[in-house]
Formats: sequence, C-alpha cells, structure tokens
Amino acid sequence: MCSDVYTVYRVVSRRQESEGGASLVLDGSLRADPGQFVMVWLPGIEERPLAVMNDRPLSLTIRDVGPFTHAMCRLQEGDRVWVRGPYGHGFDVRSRRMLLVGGGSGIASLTLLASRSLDEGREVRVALGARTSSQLMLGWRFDELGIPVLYATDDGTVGARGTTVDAIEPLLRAGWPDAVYACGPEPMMIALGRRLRGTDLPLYLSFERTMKCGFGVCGNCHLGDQLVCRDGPVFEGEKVLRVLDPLAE
Amino acid sequence: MCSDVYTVYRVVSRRQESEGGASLVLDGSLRADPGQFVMVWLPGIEERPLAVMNDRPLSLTIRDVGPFTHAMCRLQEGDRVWVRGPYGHGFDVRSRRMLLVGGGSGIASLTLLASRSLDEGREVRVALGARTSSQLMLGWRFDELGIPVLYATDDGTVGARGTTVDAIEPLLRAGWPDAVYACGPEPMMIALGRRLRGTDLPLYLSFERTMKCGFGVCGNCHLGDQLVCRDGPVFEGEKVLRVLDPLAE
Amino acid sequence: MDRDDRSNTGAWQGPKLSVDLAGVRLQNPLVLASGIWGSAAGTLARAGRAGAGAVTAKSCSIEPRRGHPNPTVLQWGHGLINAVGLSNPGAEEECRELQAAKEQLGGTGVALIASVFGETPEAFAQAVLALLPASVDLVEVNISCPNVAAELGRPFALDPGPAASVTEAVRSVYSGPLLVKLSPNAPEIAQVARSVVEAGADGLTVGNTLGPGMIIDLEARRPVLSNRVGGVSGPAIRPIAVRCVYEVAAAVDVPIVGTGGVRTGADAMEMIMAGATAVGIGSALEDEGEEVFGRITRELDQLMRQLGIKSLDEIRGCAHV
Amino acid sequence: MDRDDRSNTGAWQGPKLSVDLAGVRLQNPLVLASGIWGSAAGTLARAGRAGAGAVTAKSCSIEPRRGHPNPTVLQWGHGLINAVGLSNPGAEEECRELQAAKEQLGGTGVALIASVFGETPEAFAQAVLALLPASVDLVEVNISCPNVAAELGRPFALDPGPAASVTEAVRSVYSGPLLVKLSPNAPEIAQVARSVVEAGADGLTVGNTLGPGMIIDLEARRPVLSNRVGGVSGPAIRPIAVRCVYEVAAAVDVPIVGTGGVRTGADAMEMIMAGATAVGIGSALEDEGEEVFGRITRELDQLMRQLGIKSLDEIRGCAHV
Ligand SMILES: Cc1cc2nc3c(=O)[nH]c(=O)nc-3n(C[C@H](O)[C@H](O)[C@H](O)COP(=O)(O)OP(=O)(O)OC[C@H]3O[C@@H](n4cnc5c(N)ncnc54)[C@H](O)[C@@H]3O)c2cc1C
Ligand SMILES: Cc1cc2nc3c(=O)[nH]c(=O)nc-3n(C[C@H](O)[C@H](O)[C@H](O)COP(=O)(O)OP(=O)(O)OC[C@H]3O[C@@H](n4cnc5c(N)ncnc54)[C@H](O)[C@@H]3O)c2cc1C
Ligand SMILES: Cc1cc2nc3c(=O)[nH]c(=O)nc-3n(C[C@H](O)[C@H](O)[C@H](O)COP(=O)(O)O)c2cc1C
Ligand SMILES: Cc1cc2nc3c(=O)[nH]c(=O)nc-3n(C[C@H](O)[C@H](O)[C@H](O)COP(=O)(O)O)c2cc1C
Ligand code: FES
Ligand code: FES
Repeated sequence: MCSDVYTVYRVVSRRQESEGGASLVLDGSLRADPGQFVMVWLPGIEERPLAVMNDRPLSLTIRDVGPFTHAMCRLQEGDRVWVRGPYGHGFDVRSRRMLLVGGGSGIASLTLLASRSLDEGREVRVALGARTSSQLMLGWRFDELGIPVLYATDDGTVGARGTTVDAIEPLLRAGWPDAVYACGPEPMMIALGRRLRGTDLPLYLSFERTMKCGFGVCGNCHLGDQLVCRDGPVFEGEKVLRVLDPLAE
Repeated sequence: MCSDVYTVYRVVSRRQESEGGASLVLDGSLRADPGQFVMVWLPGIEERPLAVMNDRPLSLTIRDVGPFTHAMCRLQEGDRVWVRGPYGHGFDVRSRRMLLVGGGSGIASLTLLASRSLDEGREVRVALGARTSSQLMLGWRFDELGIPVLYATDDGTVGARGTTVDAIEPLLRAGWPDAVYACGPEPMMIALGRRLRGTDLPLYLSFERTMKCGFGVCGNCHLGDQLVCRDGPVFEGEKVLRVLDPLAE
Repeated sequence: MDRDDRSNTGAWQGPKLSVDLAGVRLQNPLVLASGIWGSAAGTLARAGRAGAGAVTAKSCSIEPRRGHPNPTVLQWGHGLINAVGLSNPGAEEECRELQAAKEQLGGTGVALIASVFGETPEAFAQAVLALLPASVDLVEVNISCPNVAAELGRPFALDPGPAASVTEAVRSVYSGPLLVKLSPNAPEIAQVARSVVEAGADGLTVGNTLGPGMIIDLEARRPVLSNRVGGVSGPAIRPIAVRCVYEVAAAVDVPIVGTGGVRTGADAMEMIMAGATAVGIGSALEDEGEEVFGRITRELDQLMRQLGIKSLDEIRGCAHV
Repeated sequence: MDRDDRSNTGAWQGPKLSVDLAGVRLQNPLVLASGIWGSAAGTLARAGRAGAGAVTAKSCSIEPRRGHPNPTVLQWGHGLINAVGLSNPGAEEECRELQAAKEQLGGTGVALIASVFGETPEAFAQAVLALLPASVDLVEVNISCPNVAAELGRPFALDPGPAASVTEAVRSVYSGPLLVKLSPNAPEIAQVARSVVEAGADGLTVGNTLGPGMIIDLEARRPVLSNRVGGVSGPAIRPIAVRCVYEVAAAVDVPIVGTGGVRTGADAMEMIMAGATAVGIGSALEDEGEEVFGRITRELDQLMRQLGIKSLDEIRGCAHV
C-alpha cells in the first residue's frame, strides 16, 4: 500500500546461522513456489535477490559476503525490509525420491522445496556442503522437517571430508534418487553435472547471478541465452551446463 | 481493438425519419441501460453525444440540426461511425404504469426504455410531440413495440393541436401513470414539471447539453451543480427544475 | 473551526491535515485542479462541499474563447489526453461565476482559486484585473498550457525569462497570494521556478499536463483529437510530476501545489514527501467524481496513523536525502 | 528469402511486413530497443531468432562503466522507470559480444544494431571506431539518456547544436547506416531532428525514455532508485512518443524507429501511421519475454488484413492529414 513497488515487512525473529550468516523470519507471508526469489531492498544500502527460504511466514537466510548481505545479517527484531516479487520459475517436481544438494547461500533455495515436497508425500534427502563446519547453514531447518542430512566439509570438521558430490555417491550408487535438485556455487553445480552425465537422472540447478530488474528486462543476469531471473533461476542441468562447463560437449 | 478510445461500427441500414432525421442500425451491439448515451465521432467532422436508441443491435436516431447531425443523417449503408461509451446513468424504473413523453431528438432516449420496460412486464404509453407532422420521429418504433402513442403537433397536422403536455392531460386526470419519463426540449420539460408540481407523480427528465468528455471531467455539460454526462443525463424532475425553471421555488 | 484547531483542547485529534498555502489556510491539502469541472459556481462549490481544501476555476482570458472542436478530452488507458483549447467565457463572465462560487462556499473554509492566461504578459495582468471584484483567495497564473501552441506559441513556462515576465506583469497589478503554474515539459524546471519566485510568485503549481501527446485512430488514420495533440494527465504522468516537484522544492522556498496523476492517499503523500504543500487533483475525478476528495483524505489520514505521522509539516520534503 | 519475396510468384502471400531501414532490409518492423536484454550475444541472438526484425545492443562507451547501484529498474504500475546508468563492459568487450551475436544471427536475416554513447562528440566517435570490427548492420548513437545527467550533463539530444556535433563526429569516422536516438524530452524535437539529419544521420530513433521521473517510497521516505530519478518507459509514455514521431516525420525525410510504450500490433501500427518505418520494442519484454515479437507481428498482420492494408509502405505517415 505504501508504494507501487515494495511490500514492507518487519523482522519478527532472527537466528544466527554459520559465522556470518543469519535467518530472518518476517511478519507476513508471501505466496511463492519453491525456487522462486524476491528482490530485497535496504534503503540507502542496496537491493539484491534472495531466495524464499520459507513463505509463511516469509523467511530469508543470508550469507554475509558483502555490503548488502552484511547489513541484512545485522538486522534486529522490528527492523524493516522492502520486498518485491516473487520472481522466476521454481523447481519442476515430478519425482518420488528427491535428492537435494546445497552449498553456501544456495541452501536457502532448497528448504521450501523440501517442506513442500514432504507435504506432497514425496521422500526427500539432502546433502549440505561448506568449507568448514562453522559455515554450514540451515541444517536445523532440515532437522525440523525430519529430513536426513548428509554433511560434507572440505576440512572434514563435520560429515564426510570432501564435497557434497562425494557425499551423495553412496545414494547414487544405490540408485536411491529419482531426481537431483541443487543450488550452490557454480563449481559445485558443474561437478554435479559431470558426475550425473550419462546417467538418466534428471538434474535441476538453481543459479545465482547479479540482478538489476528481476523481471526479464535489463539482461544483467544472463547465462548464455537464458535470463536467470525470468527463465530460471531453476534450469534443467543439461541445458545450462552446456554453456557453463568448459568440458561439456 | 483498433484504438484505445473508439469502437468502430458500420451502418447496416438506414431509415429516413422526419424531414432532416434518420435512424441508423449498426453492425454490432452495445450493452447499455435505457437513458445512457454514447459519444459518436465522425473523423474530420465532430464528436457529439447521442442516445442509445436500441442496444442490440446498436441503433441511433438523429435529428439534423447542425454539421455533425447533418453528416450523420447522410451516412449510407457500409459507412463507419466511431463510438465510445456508454456513459451516464439511465432511468431508474420502479413503476408499473409508465408514461413516456418525448419531443424532437429526445424521443431517441425513450425507445430503449420502452422496450426494456415491456420486457419487464410493465405497461407503457407514450406521447410524442413536434412542431409539425413531418418532424415527428420514431413513431414506427413504438408501433413495432405495440405501445399506444399520443401525438401532439403545434399545427395539428397529426394528433392533438398543442403540446405533449396538453396531450397527456386525459391520462393524468384518469390517474393512469405511476411515473412520467420525459426527454425533449427544455421548455417542454419545464412545462411538464410545472404541470406535475403538486401531484406526487415521480418525474424523470433526460437532458441534452453540449459535451466534451462525457465522463465527468471537463465540466462542459453542467446544469447547476450537476454534470449531465455523469450525474445524468436522467435526473429526478424536482432536483433540476429548481435550477432551470425561473418559476420554481 | 475544524478538527485540527480543536486539538489544543488536549487529547490528540488525529493527524493534522491542514496546510498553509501562501498564507491561505486549507483544511486539507487537496486542491481541485484548474480545468476540471469548469468554472461554474455550482460545480466548484460542489467539489468544495465534498471535501476539497481548495478549488481552482478553469483558466480564463480577457475575451471569451470557444476552444477546439471535439474530440477534446479522451481516456486512453493510462490517463487522459485533452486539448480543450482553453475554452472559457471570458474574464467578465468568469468573475460573476467566481463571485457566485465564493458565496456558495461561504463559511465552508474552502479556498477559491482563480486561474488566468493570456497571449502576452499584459494580457495576463488584464485578466487578473478583471477578476479582482470576485476577491478570490488566490490567483493562479497558467503559463503552461501545451494545447494552444499553434495559436499562442511556445508556452511561457518553458523558459525562465518569459515565465518571469508574466509573473512580474501580474505581480504589478495584484498584491494577493499568487501561484504560478509551471510545466513538467520544461527541461530545466528548477531554473524557471527560481526566476518566477524572484519575479514575485508566492507559490508554484507543479505542474500542468505533460507532452503534448497524440493518439491515432487506426481506422480513421488520423489523430483523434481535433487539435491533433493534447496534454497528457492522470496516472501516466505521476513519476514525472513527482520529480518536478522534487526539483522545484530543492530550488525555491515557496509552497508548491504538487499536481499530476494523484489518485490515492499514497500518491498525495508522495507529492508531499517530494516537497509539496498542497496536492492538485484533476483527472482522478473521471468516473469517481467529487467523492475522490473524501476518499483521498481518508486514505491520507489512515496512512499517517499507520506510519506514525502527526502532521503533514513533519514529512514535507522528507524525501530529500 | 522470406514470405514477402515469394509474393512475386503470383498469389498474394499476405500483408508485406518487411521494411527498409536506412538501406537495411528488416523482415518485420520490430526492433529490440537498446538496453533491453543487454549486449550478450546469447540474448541478442535469442531475441532475433524469436522474431525481431532487428536487435539493438545496450549502449556502450569506450571504457567500461559500472552504472548505478540497485535499485535501478522498477515496475511502477503503468510502465517502467530505470536508472541503470549506462553500465556496460566497454567498447572492446562489447565488440567481441557483437561479433559473436553476428555469428549466431548468421543466415537469419535479423539486423544487428550497435549503440554507443560518450561524454564528448569525440568519445562517441572513438566508441564507434572501436566497434567497427564487429561489422554491425547499423550504428545507433544514443545522445538522449536522461539517467546520467549528474555525470554527463544536459543530454546532447535536447538542443540542435550539440546533437549535430555528435552526429558529425561519428559521421566523420563511420560511413555505414547511422541512426541517432533523440529524446522525447526535447521541447523542440523537430528542430533537433533537422539538424541531426543535416549533420549526416541516415535515420532517427524516436525516442529514448521520458522524464526523468521519480518514485518515492513512503516508508523509506526517499526516492527508490539509487540515482533518485530515472527514465520512464512503457505504456505511460506512448502518446508522447507517438507525437514525437509525428513531429519528426513532418520535419525530416529519413526513416524513423518509433520507440516508446509499444505493446501490441495496434500500438506498432499507430507508430507507423505517425510516420515510423520501424518500431522499437523495449519495456514490453517485461514478463512476456521474446514472445512479444511473434505476438506483435501476428497482431500487426491480422490488423492489416482486417483493415485491407497490403504493405506497411501504404500506411506510413498516413495520419498526417
Ligand atoms: C536467485 C538468487 C537467489 C539468491 N538467494 C540468496 C539467499 O537466499 N541468500 C543469500 O545469502 N544470497 C542469495 N543470493 C546471492 C545474493 O544475492 C548475493 O550474495 C548478494 O547479491 C551479495 O550482495 P552484497 O552486497 O552483500 O555483496 P556484493 O558486494 O554484491 O558481493 C560480494 C562478493 O560476493 C560475490 N557475489 C555476489 N553475488 C554472488 C553470487 N550470486 N554468487 C557468487 N558470488 C557472489 C561478489 O562477486 C563479491 O565478490 C541469491 C542470488 C540469486 C540470483
Ligand atoms: C445525452 C444526450 C443525448 C442526445 N441524444 C441525441 C439523439 O439521440 N439524437 C439526436 O439527434 N441528438 C441527440 N442529442 C443532441 C445532439 O448531441 C446535438 O443535436 C448535437 O450535438 C448537434 O450537433 P451538430 O454539430 O449537428 O449541431 P451544432 O452546430 O452543435 O448545433 C446546431 C444547433 O442546435 C443547437 N443544439 C445543439 N445541441 C442541442 C441540444 N442538445 N439541444 C438543443 N439544441 C441544441 C445548437 O445550439 C445550434 O443552434 C443528445 C444530446 C445529449 C447531451
Ligand atoms: C480536461 C482538462 C482541462 C484542463 N484545463 C486546464 C486549464 O484550463 N488550466 C490549467 O492550468 N490546467 C488545466 N488542466 C491541467 C490540470 O489542471 C492538471 O494540471 C493536469 O491535468 C495534471 O493533473 P492530473 O493528472 O491530476 O489531471 C486541464 C486538465 C484536463 C484533464
Ligand atoms: C532497463 C532499460 C535500459 C535501457 N538502456 C538503454 C540504453 O542503454 N541505451 C538506449 O539508447 N536506450 C536505453 N533504454 C531506452 C529504451 O531503448 C527505449 O528507448 C525506451 O525504454 C522506450 O521504449 P519502451 O517504452 O518500449 O521501453 C533503456 C530502457 C530500459 C527500460
Ligand atoms: S535481472 Fe534484469 S533481466 Fe534478469
Ligand atoms: S461532458 Fe465533460 S463533464 Fe460532462
């Protein structure tokens, strides 16, 4: 009501995530599909895309990597955020047994997918990765949902030493998943794509690119001939890895 | 579709009315309440308000009094007219026995009221007036509808010599009508108002004023503090006659 | 005496909506814009009774003008376009209507604003002189109509010099509260504002219609307006009107009537945050009519409560950060 | 070879949508406007494959520019407002993307238009020189961006002299088809058009965004765009863009890319009746994406059949009555 552009929310509660990370629960809901994102403005600071970690109430999880995310992580109860969206297309879910793979701030894109899919009676497992244990985010949320989590850290401080791609190897060999859903650093997603090439497991990847408009006009978020904000942020793995992965044919 | 402003109709058939008058049937319909009007544009000539004589198909009846109406009366089958609207508020009909009183081009505002009211099971009678028989319009339409018409001409060439107000006197004395609906020259409507003052017969008057916008912005059509295009063109008699009739209290 | 004045009895009476426009007190910031509902005493008074803080009559010139033939005013989907062509009954007749309007508004506290235009600075001054008997509360000088360029030439409002000349000419014959109405089409509107204020304006209306624009009918293969082009108003022009108010507010220190595309309480508040003291309401009367004043006032009041704003003075120009 | 060419085999093949833009043949009049979908080869080629007659890359300068911080592009209800601030990767990188785009468009018949800007006439010329290796089909010179006034000063496009200087500077280094992009904010756009054509422009894009405008957030109490103001585009500006095209078409004899608020086949035809040869499509890509080209082309084709128009040449400028 107070502007043509944004809906203003207040922070209801704040939870410290990893070192330099936080989850914020806001004072209202926002109808969104899993995988969709919002543009969040902090007046005087910046406006950036963030995944809808949960939609009722609207919740966000932020990894502190720069000026905007830093300010977000320092918000306190009662502080306001300006939100527009949701934008983009979410995950296309048709499988029974879903394997979710998340890294870094990308994990926030997977929690709503997990909870919705459970509601729909699907089976969900998740692998979360980070450099070190103190950088892992949102494990608590999957615990809340009763979803088994496989952890992987580069330094082995939690879970298997190595990457999430290593961590899911046993599940893949066992032929457990019907489909794999991932969001995280691009190298992680490329590695995952390579591992799955040749299998017939559908792979869905959610990407993070710098954005200006969020609704398919400015071209800032392009990935090959695709616009992450409009055609994504979720893509079929094959389609985008052809552009991203120098080793793909 | 061809402009944001007008719907274009073609003339399907044309009927000569009185000397210098014509009715045009157009090639489409326009949902309207009895008493509402449209703005009709003839490119290169003018744009003027005209009553919706019939709404399916949209039909207009025009009295040739100046450049625009003259051009309208000369339109042939296949010619186009540009129409916007409908605008205004129509007649508020609550009565069982309706007496319609029309003069000049104002008669066109009454035909749709007559046909709708018949459909709704009401009883309708009508009085039509003009200076002389050759200037009477639309009698055929009431005949088609099976509505009894009382004619009045100043020179007595058709019907009673005198005015429509004289012509309806017997019906009034007999206490026939529940309400009176009129559209015509302002002197006629003032005379009607004076005749009915003191009776408790509801009187509804439809006015014709020069218009620019048709939707209540320009103020061109004002009548006291009322805007004919927006608050009218139909008004409760008492309300406007207070402004118009120098003899009203 | 209105609600705000009673607030000194103690308890908070709700947000203060009254404003001071060049020395004239308005009960609320909403001003019926010039050219909407004409100059008839009846319609002006009706808008006032319905809740406008002030009402502006249609611009008039010394001599009567017929204006352009129809079509003259159209809805095109995102607002209006008009080329009425400053039709008016001439200053003498206008003066009578204004006198009647003033009478009808007596006791309501609604301010009456006359509007004038002319072909030369002197003609403006003469028109103002002819209206003096009506003792209106403010005079607005319309130097910015884009619909009569063919006849009257480049609008005075586009350049600082001509704009100031008109202002001076009027100032020299009229000492009451004087508004000058600027054009959103002036590429350097702040400079025009400065020179008009130096020339004696007490306040500025910012602004008139945008453009001109044109709507072509595809079947007719010609522009719809008989004048071909017309001024654009309504929602489409709001961001540009707001920017103009912002720029002008940064440049001068007189009250501004922010005008262009305002339709809701939020729109009105946006104008005020940009620096406006009062807010013009024009095209918003399409379809809705005078109820627009009550609705926008209520919305503004609600918004103020919601945002904890006690008085419009508190937020005027606050977007200048 | 497209449908129109086959029409000389005998039977009528449907309305002729192809046009000649300054010597470059477009299969249809729709041109992706500069700044929409950026300058990446992939997105430009995609718009072309989807049915644009030509695609324009985002304006580039010699050196890379970051542009303004977010918020930079917003939907405000009747169109967009943007202050991207001409962010671009610099002419060298842009040249590589254009080369790749040209390759990807090879054989489609879609024309590729580069766009340049600079701080001085010489900088414009240098940017064009840096892009020469890409052998684009046309070069567009953007003298009309309203979003960098704070940095670059009054846009060249507002006045005939500066506009001509830029045109001359570019003309002296580039002999291919040259478009100059005018501003709808120029109060005398016809004069600017005349002087730009005299200075050597082969065609004109009319025009850039309108304004600038401003949107204020009531809770934040500040303008939403980080640059405070931004150019207004989309449906809100269409009547003004159409009037600009009409005025320019009456003043000069070169092809015009009518740009501003076009969203439907009817809008495109309106531009052509006003005098445009081609029609820019920008904000209309919001939400709908590249499918807009196919849809508008179909609507245009249908309208032409309905109105008995065989070729766009038949109706170009026909609203000048
Ligand atoms: C669809 C989408 C959903 C997102 N969801 C979330 C989310 O839920 N939680 C979250 O914390 N972040 C999310 N992001 C990423 C987030 O938008 C960026 O981290 C943010 O823009 C950084 O802004 P900043 O001002 O804090 O740092 P900046 O100064 O903009 O960046 C700081 C550093 O991080 C790098 N960086 C910025 N963005 C990214 C990125 N997307 N990927 C990799 N490196 C980057 C920069 O290059 C720079 O080195 C999402 C991004 C997208 C596109
Ligand atoms: C709501 C409404 C509905 C109408 N419906 C019809 C209709 O169905 N059929 C029809 O023929 N006309 C109708 N009219 C009247 C019609 O609009 C005018 O006759 C028309 O404007 C005349 O235009 P013109 O260019 O032909 O003549 P003009 O040159 O405008 O006028 C010619 C002469 O007629 C006088 N005149 C113009 N309009 C009126 C009027 N309304 N009343 C009395 N004198 C007038 C003028 O003063 C002038 O002397 C209606 C008007 C209104 C407001
Ligand atoms: C039909 C119409 C007639 C107008 N006539 C005048 C006028 O006579 N004098 C004037 O100063 N402004 C005139 N205006 C401009 C308005 O006063 C106002 O400045 C403009 O419409 C922008 O405000 P809005 O968007 O609220 O309508 C007119 C506007 C319209 C729509
Ligand atoms: C996000 C955005 C970025 C733009 N960037 C440029 C640009 O770099 N160069 C340019 O000449 N015009 C630019 N424009 C203007 C458009 O090319 C076009 O002239 C304007 O938007 C009007 O057309 P539209 O209403 O179809 O969008 C931009 C417009 C938008 C919305
Ligand atoms: S962020 Fe603008 S197109 Fe994706
Ligand atoms: S015709 Fe414009 S207000 Fe009635």
